Amino acid sequence: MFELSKEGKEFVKKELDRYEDRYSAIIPCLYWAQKENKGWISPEVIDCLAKEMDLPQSRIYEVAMFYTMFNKKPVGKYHIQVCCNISCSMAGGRELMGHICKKLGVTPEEVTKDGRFTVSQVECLGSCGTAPMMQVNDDYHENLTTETVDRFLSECK
Amino acid sequence: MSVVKRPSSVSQWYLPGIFVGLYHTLKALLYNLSHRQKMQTLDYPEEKFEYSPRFKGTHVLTVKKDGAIRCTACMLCATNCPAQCITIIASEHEDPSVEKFPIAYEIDMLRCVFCGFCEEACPVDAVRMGPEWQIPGISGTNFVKGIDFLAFRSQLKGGISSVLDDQERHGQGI
Amino acid sequence: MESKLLTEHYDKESFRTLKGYQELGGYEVLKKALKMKPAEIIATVKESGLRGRGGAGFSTGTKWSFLPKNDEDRYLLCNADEGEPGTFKDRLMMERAPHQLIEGMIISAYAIGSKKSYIYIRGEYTYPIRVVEQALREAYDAGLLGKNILGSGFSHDMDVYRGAGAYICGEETGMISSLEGLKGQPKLKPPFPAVKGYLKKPTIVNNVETLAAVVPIIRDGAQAYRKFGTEKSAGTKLFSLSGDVVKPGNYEVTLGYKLSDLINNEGGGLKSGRKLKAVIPGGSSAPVLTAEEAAKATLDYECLQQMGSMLGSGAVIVIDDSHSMVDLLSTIMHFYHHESCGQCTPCREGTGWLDKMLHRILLGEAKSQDLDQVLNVAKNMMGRTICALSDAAALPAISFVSKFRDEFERHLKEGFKEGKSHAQMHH
Amino acid sequence: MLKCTINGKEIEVSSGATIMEAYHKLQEEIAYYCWHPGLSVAGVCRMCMVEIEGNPKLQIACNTPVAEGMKITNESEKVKESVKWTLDFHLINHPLDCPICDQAGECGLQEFYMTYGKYNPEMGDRKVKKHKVVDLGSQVVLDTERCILCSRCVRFTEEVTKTNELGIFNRGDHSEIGTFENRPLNNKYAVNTVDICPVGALTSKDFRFRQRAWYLKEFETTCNGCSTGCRVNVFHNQNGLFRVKPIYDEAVNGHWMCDEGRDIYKHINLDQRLRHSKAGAQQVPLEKALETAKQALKAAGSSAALLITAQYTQEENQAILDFFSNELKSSNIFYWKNNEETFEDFDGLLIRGDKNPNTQGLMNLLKEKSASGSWKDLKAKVESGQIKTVLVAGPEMLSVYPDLNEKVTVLSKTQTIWLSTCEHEFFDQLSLQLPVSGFAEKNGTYVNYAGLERKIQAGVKFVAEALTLQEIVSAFRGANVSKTNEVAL
Repeated sequence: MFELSKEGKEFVKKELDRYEDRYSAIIPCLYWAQKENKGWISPEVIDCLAKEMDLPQSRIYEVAMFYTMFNKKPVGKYHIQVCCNISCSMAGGRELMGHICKKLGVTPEEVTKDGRFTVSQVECLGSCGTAPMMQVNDDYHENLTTETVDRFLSECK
Repeated sequence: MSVVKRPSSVSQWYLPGIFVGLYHTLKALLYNLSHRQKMQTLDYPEEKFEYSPRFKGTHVLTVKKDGAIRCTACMLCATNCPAQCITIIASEHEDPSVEKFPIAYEIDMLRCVFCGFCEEACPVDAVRMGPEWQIPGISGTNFVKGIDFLAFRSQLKGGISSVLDDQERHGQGI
Repeated sequence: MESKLLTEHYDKESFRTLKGYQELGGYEVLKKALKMKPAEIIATVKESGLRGRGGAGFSTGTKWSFLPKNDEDRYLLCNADEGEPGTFKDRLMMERAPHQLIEGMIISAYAIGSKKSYIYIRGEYTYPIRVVEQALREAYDAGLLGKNILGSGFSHDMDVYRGAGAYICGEETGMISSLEGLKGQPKLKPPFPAVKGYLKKPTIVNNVETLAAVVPIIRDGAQAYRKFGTEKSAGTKLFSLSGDVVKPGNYEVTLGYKLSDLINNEGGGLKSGRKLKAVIPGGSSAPVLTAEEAAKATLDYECLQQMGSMLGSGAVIVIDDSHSMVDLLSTIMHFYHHESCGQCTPCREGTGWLDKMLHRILLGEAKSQDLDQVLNVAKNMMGRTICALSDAAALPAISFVSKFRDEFERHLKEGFKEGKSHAQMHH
Repeated sequence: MLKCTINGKEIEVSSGATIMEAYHKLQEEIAYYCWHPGLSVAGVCRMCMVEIEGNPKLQIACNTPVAEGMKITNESEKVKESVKWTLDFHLINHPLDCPICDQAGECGLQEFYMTYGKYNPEMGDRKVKKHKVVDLGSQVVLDTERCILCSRCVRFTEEVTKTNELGIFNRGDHSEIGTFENRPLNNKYAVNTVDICPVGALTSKDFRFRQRAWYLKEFETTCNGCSTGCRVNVFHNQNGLFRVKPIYDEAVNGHWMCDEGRDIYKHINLDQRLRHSKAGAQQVPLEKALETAKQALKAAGSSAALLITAQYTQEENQAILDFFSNELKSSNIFYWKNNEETFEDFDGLLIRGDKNPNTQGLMNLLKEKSASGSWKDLKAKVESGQIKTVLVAGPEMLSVYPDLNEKVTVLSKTQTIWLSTCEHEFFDQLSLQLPVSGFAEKNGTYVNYAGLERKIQAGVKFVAEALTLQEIVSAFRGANVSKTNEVAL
């Protein structure tokens, strides 16, 4: 059973009064809960949030399922999100993703056996000038080439 | 104006008519005795006449590849039937991909006028009019035939598979 | 003349901090604005001819004047969702000059009399969010926000709201729904946001660049701003240049600047040995321009409108002859299929249908009637939904297929150069 | 008031009304799915496009307010083409499993396909596969492939019952209606979502696969489940009653009805009915039973007692009370009040604790006859032997009378004539049982909690020997009640 930490509960209380409408706190609280639940939103997380925020589960579940940044499946320690939109695909984004998947030996959206990596294809990340690029957890990695990617993957512990 | 043709006097005599008739019968008898294979008559029931596929005879409930009957109990045949002789009782199937199937499908053969409307109405080719029409029975027999007779009677040799099968249907995305 | 109204000091590191920003003339305009009457500010903005920089290009002054005249409390929302493929200018502005945006927003809030405003930043921009939040803390500490700003009696609160990954939240009412904690699905119009927006209160939603442009307008006055750009498209704009150019990046040029100049001068021209095939002038939802049209095009609202395209968010994507238009259109259709919010039937089912058809065309398993079918479906999706995403999906499909029909036909006959596996990986 | 013309017809609507309300008022034909008079406007199905003179773009009728002198049409070619395409968009991912769908025959997609549909489907690609036969709760089954995402059911659980069980999850054409895992759709108005679902996505478990919609006839009557008296439609054919749906009624139930009321058809069907009069466990011909009852009551005269429940129509109450006070000159009239403790409950919407349709009506009549006896008084008199003969106008809905057993054991000691619609093995302990017709088999009036008159009509007649109280009273007065066994179906 997922249970929010103490400061998690304080955070939720603070967010509920921060906005004019209690519902606005759903997205920030989902972000926090996702961080505490190793990077993905499980039904238990939604149950716990619903009790904590006293909001209907279906509304929280709707928001969690709607937005792409809330992961519905377990993800690895490093969630590699490769952009394959227009400019990045012209700069070879998809080949890059194929290369990463082959190198890690994992299919997109799956977790590698050692639980370190998940590769997924995402839409435009607003960094088309520095194509091809990817986002790993919170930070952008731009102007990628297969060498820089390989070096990055080897550094990730 | 039309002139009535009267028969000639010789043909009105009694005996010549008999002999001409007997002559034709004997001629055919002798011919058939010598040419056994060309005879038109069939040695029923060992030989049976092959009706065309469009022949509207006793109904056949087709089956799916897995042996269950194809009918989904949608009642369109019962609705379209002018003699209202089809009664269907639908029920829930435990396999969610099948969902609905008939636990009882009965046709009252005495009421049925064999018009084929049910065959036309069926959206999934579940009921067809078969090539046979012999439904023997005396007053005591039950002429209301159920699924066992319509789908699995011996002449059907295990059931005739329907043109439309579930997997194909889903496969084509229709 | 020097056309760097906004990005003049972007290269200086200190411009991001409050102290650095104030040294270069920051927040002087705010002091000037607070002395002016709000109506006067709205008149100046309207007179300056400033039009929305986010994509619609609607005159900002006019939009502000739709607000009801009563004293009902109203909201100012900054649309920093920037989901339009090809656009990355707002990110640059937030990373390099958060205070410019904050100052512009305080002036705008003062003009429309709003006590609370939000900056809705897309969830993926974690670094810009940190920078803007830091800038907000500095502004609050310096008394530029909160109660009784600079002793002017006008008090205003500003907050950052982090989005969670949905292109549809770039649409005005989609963003409002997301701010209200619902799914980011656009709301029915009427009522328009200016009358009933965030929490059913009057709301003004403006793009980052639009709000930042208010600062030079109030500083130098409307006429000085009008000197830049053309008669109907006044001022300067940041263009996000990307694709097959030597130096992709953000460039601030006056409106009316020639597209070919932007590509060859600022962009450093095409990569060696390549020929220009097409240009997407205003982000993925702008109809594509062929090489000939691009040569004639100038970067302002009217000229691109006449050529059947639009300025949009100013994201110029250059496509040279090494890329297949079929592959690009399939990517765009996949994007819209993935991003449709699913409320209205024509868009929800239409984007899926277009995506599947384009994928089939990309794999070569299609006939030329399928191309007509794409046009037919796209035409019947447009103009029938709550928001413009169905138009944004249909317009590229129509422009790609009709302007590059021969390439599509050739593709159907010869199949895909890089072979099927490449295309399959697309899905 | 605003004036506008719709398809050439002049109409006047209140200001602020939308074009759809004008169409609704004019009963003019327009295609729509997500609009519902009892719910908020969603404007998502995009079917109700209309062309307004002077406006190049088609507008949706459900959200566009009427302006003075507006000329509106939805019969122009442009609108028909738009509706045809929007319907096609609805159908491209639809499973087309009409053979196994309960909604066939009354499905919105079929209905508008016939008037606007294009007859050659152009979508050759693979349809989106979603969850079928999803168990949403005790009453409702969901099929997300048939669902056209009009969000009526979601708005219902949000605005009417405010229980928020349903939501639309995921995005784009993979969106699906559903509930969160441990919060099934189990509120007391769940089956209303089945009524307002324009397609076969939400189907009722109770009615699942039991009958085809086009085999059912319907008649309008009032629900006798509780004292609210909702206006309902009862669906039936020769095999029995099958389901009950609400009818819009401004004064009492609006567009909705509760799930308990949906089971009121069950006790009318033959399997639960008392079909013949019985003396003890022995079946007795009707005439003989009536005769013995008449003699017993006449013999007891003023010492005969009447125990009456509030389950009968006003006319029936009047007849039986007059018979007792005028003919028998007896004032032993006792009112049987059931589940006293929850009598005054009210759930805020439609369900009331008082499970009798005509309490108010009976109270008025009892006050006239100034009879205030209750069950306790009758019980005392029976045990003390003062009363030997009791006529019981028994309850029609046995399920809401938990104290049935106690009454029967007490009354089995004396000579009791029990009038009942349904059969129950307890009644065999009584000296005489007479079959009485149910609410669906008689004309009459109920008076609901607020004193409003609620009409019921005789839609069917399943039990030939079942009489109404008026017929029984006229039989006691010697009229020859020749009950032919014609049965009206």
